[in-house]
Amino acid sequence: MKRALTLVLLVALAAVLLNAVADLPPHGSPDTPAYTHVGAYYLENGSEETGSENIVTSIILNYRGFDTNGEVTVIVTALMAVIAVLTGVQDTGTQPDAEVIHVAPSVVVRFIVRVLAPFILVFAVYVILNGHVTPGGGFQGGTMLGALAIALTLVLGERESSRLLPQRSLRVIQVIAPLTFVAVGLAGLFIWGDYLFFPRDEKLRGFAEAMLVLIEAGIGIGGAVVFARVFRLMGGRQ
Amino acid sequence: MIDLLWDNLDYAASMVLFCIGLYAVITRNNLIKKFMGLNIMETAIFAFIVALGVVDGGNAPIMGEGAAKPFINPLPQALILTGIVVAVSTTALALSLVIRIWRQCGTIEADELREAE
Amino acid sequence: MTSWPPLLVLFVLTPLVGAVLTPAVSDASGRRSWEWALGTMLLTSAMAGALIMRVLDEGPFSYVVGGWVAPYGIELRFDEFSAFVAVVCLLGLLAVIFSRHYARDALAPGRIPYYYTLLLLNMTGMIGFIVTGDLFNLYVFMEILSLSAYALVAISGEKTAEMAAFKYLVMGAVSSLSILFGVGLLYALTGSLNMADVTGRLAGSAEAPLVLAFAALTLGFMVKSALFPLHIWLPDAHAIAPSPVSAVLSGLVVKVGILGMLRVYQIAYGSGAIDLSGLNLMLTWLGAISIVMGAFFAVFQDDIKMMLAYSTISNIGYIVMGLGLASPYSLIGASVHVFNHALIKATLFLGAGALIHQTGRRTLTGLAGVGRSMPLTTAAVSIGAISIVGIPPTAGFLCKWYIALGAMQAGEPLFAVALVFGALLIFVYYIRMVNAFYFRKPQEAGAPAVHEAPATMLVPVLILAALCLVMGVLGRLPLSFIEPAVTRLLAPLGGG
Amino acid sequence: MEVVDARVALAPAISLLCGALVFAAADNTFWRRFWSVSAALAKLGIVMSMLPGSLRGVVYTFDLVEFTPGVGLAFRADALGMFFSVVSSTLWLFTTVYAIGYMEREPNRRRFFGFFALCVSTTVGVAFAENLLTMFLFYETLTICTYPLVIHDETPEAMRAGRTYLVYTLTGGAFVLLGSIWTYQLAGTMTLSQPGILSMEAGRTTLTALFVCLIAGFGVKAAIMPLHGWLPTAMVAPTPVSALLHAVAVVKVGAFGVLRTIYNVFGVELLRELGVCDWLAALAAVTIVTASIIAIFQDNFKRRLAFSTISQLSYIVLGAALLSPLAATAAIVHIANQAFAKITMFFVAGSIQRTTGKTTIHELAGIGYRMPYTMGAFTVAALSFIGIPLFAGFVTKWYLSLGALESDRWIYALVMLGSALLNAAYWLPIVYTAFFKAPHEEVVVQEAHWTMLGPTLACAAYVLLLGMTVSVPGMPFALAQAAVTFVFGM
Repeated sequence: MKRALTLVLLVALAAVLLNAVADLPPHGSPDTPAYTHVGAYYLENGSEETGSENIVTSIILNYRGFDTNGEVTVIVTALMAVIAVLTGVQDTGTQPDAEVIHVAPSVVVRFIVRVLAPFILVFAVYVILNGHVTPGGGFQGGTMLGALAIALTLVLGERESSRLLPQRSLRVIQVIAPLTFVAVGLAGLFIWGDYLFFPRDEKLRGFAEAMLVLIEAGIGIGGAVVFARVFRLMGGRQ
Repeated sequence: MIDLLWDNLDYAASMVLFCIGLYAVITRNNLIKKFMGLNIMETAIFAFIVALGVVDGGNAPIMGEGAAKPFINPLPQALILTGIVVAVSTTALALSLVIRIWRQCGTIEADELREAE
Repeated sequence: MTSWPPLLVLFVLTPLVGAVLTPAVSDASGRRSWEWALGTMLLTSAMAGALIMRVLDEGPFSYVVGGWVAPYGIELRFDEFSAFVAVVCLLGLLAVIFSRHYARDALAPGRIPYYYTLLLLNMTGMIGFIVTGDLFNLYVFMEILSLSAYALVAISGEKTAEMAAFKYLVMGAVSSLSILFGVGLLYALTGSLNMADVTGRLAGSAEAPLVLAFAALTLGFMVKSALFPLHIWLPDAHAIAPSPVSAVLSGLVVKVGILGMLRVYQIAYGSGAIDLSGLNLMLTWLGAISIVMGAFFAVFQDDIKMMLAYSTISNIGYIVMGLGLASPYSLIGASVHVFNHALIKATLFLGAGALIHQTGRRTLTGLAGVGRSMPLTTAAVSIGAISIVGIPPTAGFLCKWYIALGAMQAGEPLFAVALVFGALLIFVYYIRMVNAFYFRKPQEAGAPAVHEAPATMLVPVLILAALCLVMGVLGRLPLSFIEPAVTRLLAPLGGG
Repeated sequence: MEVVDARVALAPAISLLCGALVFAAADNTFWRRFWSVSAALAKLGIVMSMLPGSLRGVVYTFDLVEFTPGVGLAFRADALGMFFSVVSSTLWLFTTVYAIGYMEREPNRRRFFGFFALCVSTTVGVAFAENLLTMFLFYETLTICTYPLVIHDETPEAMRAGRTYLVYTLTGGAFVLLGSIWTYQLAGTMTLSQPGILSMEAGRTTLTALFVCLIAGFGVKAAIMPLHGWLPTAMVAPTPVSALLHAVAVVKVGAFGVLRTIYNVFGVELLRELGVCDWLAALAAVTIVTASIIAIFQDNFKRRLAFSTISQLSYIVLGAALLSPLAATAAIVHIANQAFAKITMFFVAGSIQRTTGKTTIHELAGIGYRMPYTMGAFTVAALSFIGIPLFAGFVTKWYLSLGALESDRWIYALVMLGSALLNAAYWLPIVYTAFFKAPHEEVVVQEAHWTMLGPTLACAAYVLLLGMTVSVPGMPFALAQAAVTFVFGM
């Protein structure tokens, strides 16, 4: 009954939605407002103004850098939330943690992960550092790093895998992404007078690139730590 | 109407996907499945926004040698990159809540949980 | 100093940095977290003060991040509605102060640093949401705000906390998506994300997508602000959360939806591209129903925090009704109530938190006679109760007056009747509370002696209660700077 | 002539201060009494110091705060407000002294005297309110402040009475608020300083609805039937509270509100045109007669007093509703006449209860021998209510009847006559029982403590004075006439 009712309602909703999107500016046309206004400006001037060949990156780090600043805060928020939810309390319920079954991964899996690990690492670093010329960037590379950490956690024993994350400085490393972002932004503020300002003239281009790389590295490492940490927390580890 | 819809097929598809996701959120009893429905909805919206940037015959917006116009609108892509991270973050939190609920109550079926309350 | 442009962005960053560093500066059991969070909030509040001084001096101002001019870069904008940050900072500060003893006793020790982190992140999200002038940036900060809010509900350790948080999360995520969808549609129609730019470019858009865009935005913000019938997540979440969090959630977080609505109105009225009278009519009705339903459900609650949670739904009803009536007076009333209700509800939730903390009971029956042992706290809560019912000369009266006047002005006297008599219904349950505090004998004779709450809890509650009175008497203060904003908002409609 | 003078605001403020000091004095009996009595004296002093000026026609005003232009807290002591405040501050002094004696051994005295002071503060606030908003503010605050007094005993019965009281009065308050907002919307102002601010432009239906709204709001406290339900139940409160509720504060505020509505919001001219006052007058007449008839059948002393109050209050409403200058004089003067006579009776009832523990009328046989002064005072009040010449009540009845004839409604003169007979029917038996029935036990003269007896006799004296001369010290008939001159534009 409930399902049928839901279905009817959703069909009605779908009709409304379809009716509305049908009237949108035509898909794929180069004359839509979406294409001709702000987007066109980026395509026109992005490469020149930001020194980045990848316009998506130039939007993420330059034009809309503040969004990305918020974005790294969102993942840190998620990490803090997961830590707050999953740690610090004794479970009173019916399902003891002991039921988590530890099955040793097969030899094949272990071998392949170990062999691939260095390659994944190198590729991830490449993706992070080359974000402004090729597709990629901090998030993409960070995800790879995080995936690597997760894979290693699965094949290594508890003791070994716990060394993947630096225990002593973890409380700083896990928030390194927003911290680098803010630090670089503030550098722009105090040197040139605007938050997240990157120098645009040719002489200082190298400096600007260094700042961008710093941010990318921060996002990459910070993202990877967050992914690894969330995974470990969900598995009942610290 | 149908012609217009056919032209905007990408948009239409994402709307349908959105409704499918919403259906799952409303009708599924299992909390994880409920949340998967939400993920479908997220994907639908992301697909919709990314589709806004598409230009017929467009190339990836990467300048440099050999790059040829027209380029695809880079802004929606940049936005959705952020959107995806937000979605991942929400999912992480939702899953950890589900884990806690499982440990506390021994079930993640919505109706059984309501009874337990 | 006050006109130094980048102060606006530092204002958003201060709580952010403070938040992410909280676990690093404190030890595992949360020592030093409180001091750190307090310092952060003090600094943030000082900045808020400076910014509000500036808006009073010069009117709205903006700052473009990274030197990229809008609409290509992200613009932060501070206008009269943004003055809500004053209340955000004040409540945040008081909630942090209140938490010193509360968190130590009510939360698991390992969670304490993260509790403060999340609280500060919540502030960050709220401040960012309020000062941004960019639609997508608004979405990003809204998500910081929402994620931290979900976690803060779950953190309390109550038995059903996770379930309440999950419910809140699903509703919240759907509403966020709805908002993102609306933003996407507006982008498709205008090619811009900057609010001012979007406003200027909306005219002449196709009607169906435009209506859908505003519908999606409104729907999303209405869920966030728990308007009936989209309120179902609120009572559990607000009642189960730790009391300082309840104060922040009920006082501030639901208001984010309202502020979002005000932004939507700014775009809609400013562009003149869409006729909102149908939407307004719906909001007026839903607001009226919210007032009555919220009050109705509250009457049957014995749990004091549950009661307060339902009363939030009623009060959101006031505000939404004021928005829907869309006459100058009603909009002034609604905007002012956004401020005043935050103060009032925080008084009530923090006061209730202090009572629960000291007595260990949270039902009205259990709290009988507590007025004798905790006279100051109960006095503060009573002032809050009188204020929320809208008895003059407290803060709550002003909004009731203006919204009812606005209803008359809009030629809808029946809504004024609904408002005034809805307030009576609300009184019924607050009088139960006051009766329980003062005029009923404690149930068990052998109950352990109860003492007045420690200073860190008492002082915030008393400050807030005093503000409830002061803001009633000095009602002119918020009115004087809301009025130009409302006038500007309605100016494109002509007349007003 | 209007003069800005802070004394207008000081008069309500001083009782507020007194309330705060009483709460601060905690359980120290001396300081509590000291603050209560000195505040009562100070307030009477302030009001009296304005009286000479007021009699010369000076109107004192003071704007406290302004929310927005035209909406704010403002005070204004015109003739009508002055008259009411003189009555209430005089009576407050008496009641305070009486309450100190009466409440001697009661629990929660701090709460009692604290809220007691606040009540009077709000009453004077209503009297001096310059606009409807200020008036509403004090009207509602009065409700809140009297609630703890009504449920003072904290018995289930008291709690129930308190609930009834709140339901009635808050609903009334809601109507007043609605009416105020509406008035503001229609007239663009809420001031009570003009003889009417509304005009016929608003339309007949709207004005009628607004009139009903405001009268229903104020009528709850003025206990016009059928809005009187709270009054008899609220009798469970301690006697000084009943006295305060019935004679000084609550009901008078309601009646005063009706007067303000008729004279200053609508204005006599407009109401004559509108014709709604005929209905109000009829309702008042019905209330006068019905309440009196019910009173005859009450055996509980305080309940009989309660129904008498309901009946007497409608004199004021009737006087106002007749829209003739003479009736208006009667209405205003009756504020004082009813107050003094009724408070005397309550003091008597309280004294008897405290001294002998008796609460019903049939127990009172021979009480006149035991408490001769007290019952003497009672007799004076009773004769006043019946309307015997030389007693205060006669003045009211005389002018009211004249007013009825002046406006060609002789039926109301008959109502006055009937009411006099009914009053005789329920007051004289008490006098008879007290003095002429043989006492059940041995008679020893045993009066109440002087703190209770003194105020009783003083009030009875006032009743006599008010009936015999128009120049009673501190109870100026001239003020009432000035008010009437102003509202009728004579």
